[in-house]
Amino acid sequence: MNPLIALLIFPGGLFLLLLGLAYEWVDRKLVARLQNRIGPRWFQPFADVLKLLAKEEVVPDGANPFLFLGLPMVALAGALTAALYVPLAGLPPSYSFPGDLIVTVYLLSLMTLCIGLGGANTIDRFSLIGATRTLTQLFSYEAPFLLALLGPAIVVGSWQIGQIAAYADTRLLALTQPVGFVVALIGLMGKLEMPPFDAPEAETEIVAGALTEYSGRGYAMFRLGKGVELIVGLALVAAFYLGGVSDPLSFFGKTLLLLVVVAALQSLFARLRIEQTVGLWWRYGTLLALAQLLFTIVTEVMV
Amino acid sequence: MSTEPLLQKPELVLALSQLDRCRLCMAETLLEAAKALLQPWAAESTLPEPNRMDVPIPAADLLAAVKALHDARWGYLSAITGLDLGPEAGAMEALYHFCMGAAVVTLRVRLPRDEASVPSVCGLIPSASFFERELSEMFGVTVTDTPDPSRLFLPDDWPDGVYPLRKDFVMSPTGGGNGAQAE
Amino acid sequence: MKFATMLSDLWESLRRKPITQQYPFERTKTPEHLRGLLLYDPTNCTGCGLCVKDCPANAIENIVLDKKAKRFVVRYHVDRCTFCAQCVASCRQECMKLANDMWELAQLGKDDFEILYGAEADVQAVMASLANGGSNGTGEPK
Amino acid sequence: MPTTEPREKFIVPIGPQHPALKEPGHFEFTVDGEIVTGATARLGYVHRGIEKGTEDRSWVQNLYLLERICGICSHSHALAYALGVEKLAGVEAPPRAQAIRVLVAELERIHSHLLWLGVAAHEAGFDTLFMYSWRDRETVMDLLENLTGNRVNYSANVLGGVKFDVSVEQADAIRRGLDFLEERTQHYLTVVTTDSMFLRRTRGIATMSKQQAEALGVIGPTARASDVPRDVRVESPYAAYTTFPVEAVLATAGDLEARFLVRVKELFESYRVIREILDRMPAGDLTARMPRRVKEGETVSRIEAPRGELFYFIKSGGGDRPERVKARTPSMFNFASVLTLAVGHQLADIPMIMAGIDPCFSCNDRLVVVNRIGHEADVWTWEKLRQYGIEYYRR
Repeated sequence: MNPLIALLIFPGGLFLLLLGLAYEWVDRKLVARLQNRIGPRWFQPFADVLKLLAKEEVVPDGANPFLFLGLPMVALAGALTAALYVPLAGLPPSYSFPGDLIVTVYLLSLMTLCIGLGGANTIDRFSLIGATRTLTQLFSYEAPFLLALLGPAIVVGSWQIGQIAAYADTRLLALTQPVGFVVALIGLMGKLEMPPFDAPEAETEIVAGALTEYSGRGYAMFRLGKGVELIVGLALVAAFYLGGVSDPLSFFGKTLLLLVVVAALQSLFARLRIEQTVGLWWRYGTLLALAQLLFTIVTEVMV
Repeated sequence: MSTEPLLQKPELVLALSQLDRCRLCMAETLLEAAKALLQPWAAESTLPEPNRMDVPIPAADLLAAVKALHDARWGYLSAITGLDLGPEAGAMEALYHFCMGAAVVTLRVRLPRDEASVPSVCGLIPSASFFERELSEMFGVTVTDTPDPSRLFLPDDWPDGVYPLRKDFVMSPTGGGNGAQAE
Repeated sequence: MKFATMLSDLWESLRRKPITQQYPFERTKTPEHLRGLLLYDPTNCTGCGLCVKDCPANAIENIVLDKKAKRFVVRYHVDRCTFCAQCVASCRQECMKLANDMWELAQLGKDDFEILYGAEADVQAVMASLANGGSNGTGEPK
Repeated sequence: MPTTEPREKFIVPIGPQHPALKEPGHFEFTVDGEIVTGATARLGYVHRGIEKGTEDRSWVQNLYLLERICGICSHSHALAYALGVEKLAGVEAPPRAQAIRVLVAELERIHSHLLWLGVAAHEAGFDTLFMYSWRDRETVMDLLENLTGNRVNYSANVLGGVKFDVSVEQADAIRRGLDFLEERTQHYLTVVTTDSMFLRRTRGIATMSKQQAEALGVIGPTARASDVPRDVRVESPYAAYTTFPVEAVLATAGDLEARFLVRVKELFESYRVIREILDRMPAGDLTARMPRRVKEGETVSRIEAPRGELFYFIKSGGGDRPERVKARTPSMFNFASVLTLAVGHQLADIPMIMAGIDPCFSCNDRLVVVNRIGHEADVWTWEKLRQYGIEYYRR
């Protein structure tokens, strides 16, 4: 497969964007069905993005236009490059080098950073508040999420996603490191700002949070970026903890299973205020992740 | 029913504790209590309905009357109603309704139509400021030293001096006042 | 301090069909007391005009062609009517009734909202006079 | 602030347009240093001049004008007005009509409380509870449509009685609907009182002590949540509440959770009363003769709307049009008194008080422009105000 096609069509750009939207639809449909509603039609996310692309992009005054237009592109680019290092659709990662786990997690949080900066760039009160919340939440879930992903890395003894995924292919690490699995899953929900951690975009309090001022192409790119982030996050957690994603069937099966769990968790809880989320993460999230790491290191050293 | 002793005067300690089922005589006892409280002005109080008592009060004594009811914790100020008796009568009324249980005591303050003014009761009952603002913007009654004299309901560009709830306010056919206050 | 109290709901709604009713395709039987379009039959109407006076929205006009011969035509403005059924309560001869099956009353043009009730001949007469005379929309019977 | 020169007052504006605000209102807190010295609001964005409108409509037409003051307590307004006019005209509606009026009033209370439960849950971000409570609210709206003919503006009243009768099948339909609702309300009661995530958002927030509630004259469920037994159905029963008595539901904590508790428990009270009415529905006709001109006189009519005491003052000059109809709605009263609760509090407490008043006014995430002496006007985000409040207390 020549790299251009790999990059643009199959496991790379177009396929990923469409898969991201499809997963977003599955998520919205599941949450709706859990709330006894019907939920959106199958092509609703695609229709949303098409509509947004057709709409005019308004740059509000008081915002630096270069930054305002550039941030969505950087965000989408960050999410897409993060997808390069992750095993997608049953294929091994298209590119991997030692230490790419840290790079992937950083690229994903680059996207949240862009959303925060996008919000802070304007003078609209709602997006200012949304931006501060997005950034506070970013610093709160980043540490536990990364620690939870380090668990399997230590067991495998390498920081390369490809190798970890290959090692974890046959072993169900979720059984050996259950706490790490739970923290990683909850961390993923924090990263994707799903309820109960959706304070940054609490529609009853601050309209759409940091993205209030965005419209048209910019908003569409952020939505696509979120879809890709959902895929990458699910693929990472599935590859590490649910026994690898070496063939397409197990990739789609496991990620959809995780999506069902996440959707159920989403519709179960009320939204936490921002200082409660931060408190929850630093008290329980980090401690649990550290305990799990300690436990793994101790067993690693002994065995 | 807050049953701590309503009044300090011994002869008026009402046996509120044994709450009998007949509401009407309950209301009467409450009205008696209120009448005792408003002694100096209650001389010409009337009972339009079994559970209602109207007490005409001159504007100057309004604060004293409200203070009497408030200190004895007789019920709460439920509403202030503005009443325009019409340009011919040349008078307006501000009704202060106090409610406790089934009894309603209305303090009626008669005001001349042109420069009607009434003291503010917000000192005693802070939450009355909404009612006073409505009274002043709808009837043109100036409420002296009310904490917030600004408008409550009417839009900012509503012409001054036009009071919609007065009888001689001309409603323009398209709805909304055309500002013609046929004085 | 229980944790996921709504879990039973989620589990139960997974097994049940969503509650949303797809309106144009699924229709439920309208309740018996539903207040829909006004129906008027002039047989025992005396032309007293109580319905016109009591209607809060001035939606009824009772055009009296001939009081003795009891020839009346009611001009009913569907767009003004609020379906409160006060006319049904005010009319002592029970000529007014609100249908409980006619409630999809959207129209394309504004003039479709005007309905003339009455004997066939009277309606034609009023239509003719309306066409050229074009009486104003006020409620008092002519 | 050790500065000595006179402190001018600063206005802290909280704007009218806000996504969470169902009814647009604008709030301004005048702040002297740290202490809130004045709090006021600017309503009127949906003012339609209804009281002036009543003066040039006949007694019968006013019934339908006043019914449209508020969507979810339309029957309360019509009932208060009808009872007042009947008192003026010296007409007594027959017992069966009174019982049906109370039946529709209680059904409307269920409708309004379930709606508030959903909106409050939505405010706290608990969308699943919002979806489920509004799904169950459909049951009571179907019952109302089946009984009265309309889902919202029921127009059940006519001066002197009611328009329709309750047939046996309708009574059974109501009983079945209530059984389903009672089981669901039991479930919501457990959710509201035990769900840990939800309690983090409601327990201990905007607490109002009994003395504060009495001093401020708060009414309705908000007062009953602070153990102030104010319920017009109990104090001065009207219509059929004498034959079907109601007990006031009280809670003591006085915080947001207590307000949830009171409203959900009141649902059980409503179910009980409705079942009682259906079992012992008095016989008799539905309306009494009502003159078209009402004798001269004034009257006060008070009833218990879902949000508190609704106060009507009606004056008739003997003609077929009222001279003056004054309707004082419960929310205006509740809101005015809780705003005065804010005065004297720390600026730092404002988010909690505003969040607790009534979810549809909870604007706890607004930008606050605070300029204090010595600092130039700096733009505080609400979060900064909240953090400032937290540190302020830690010092």
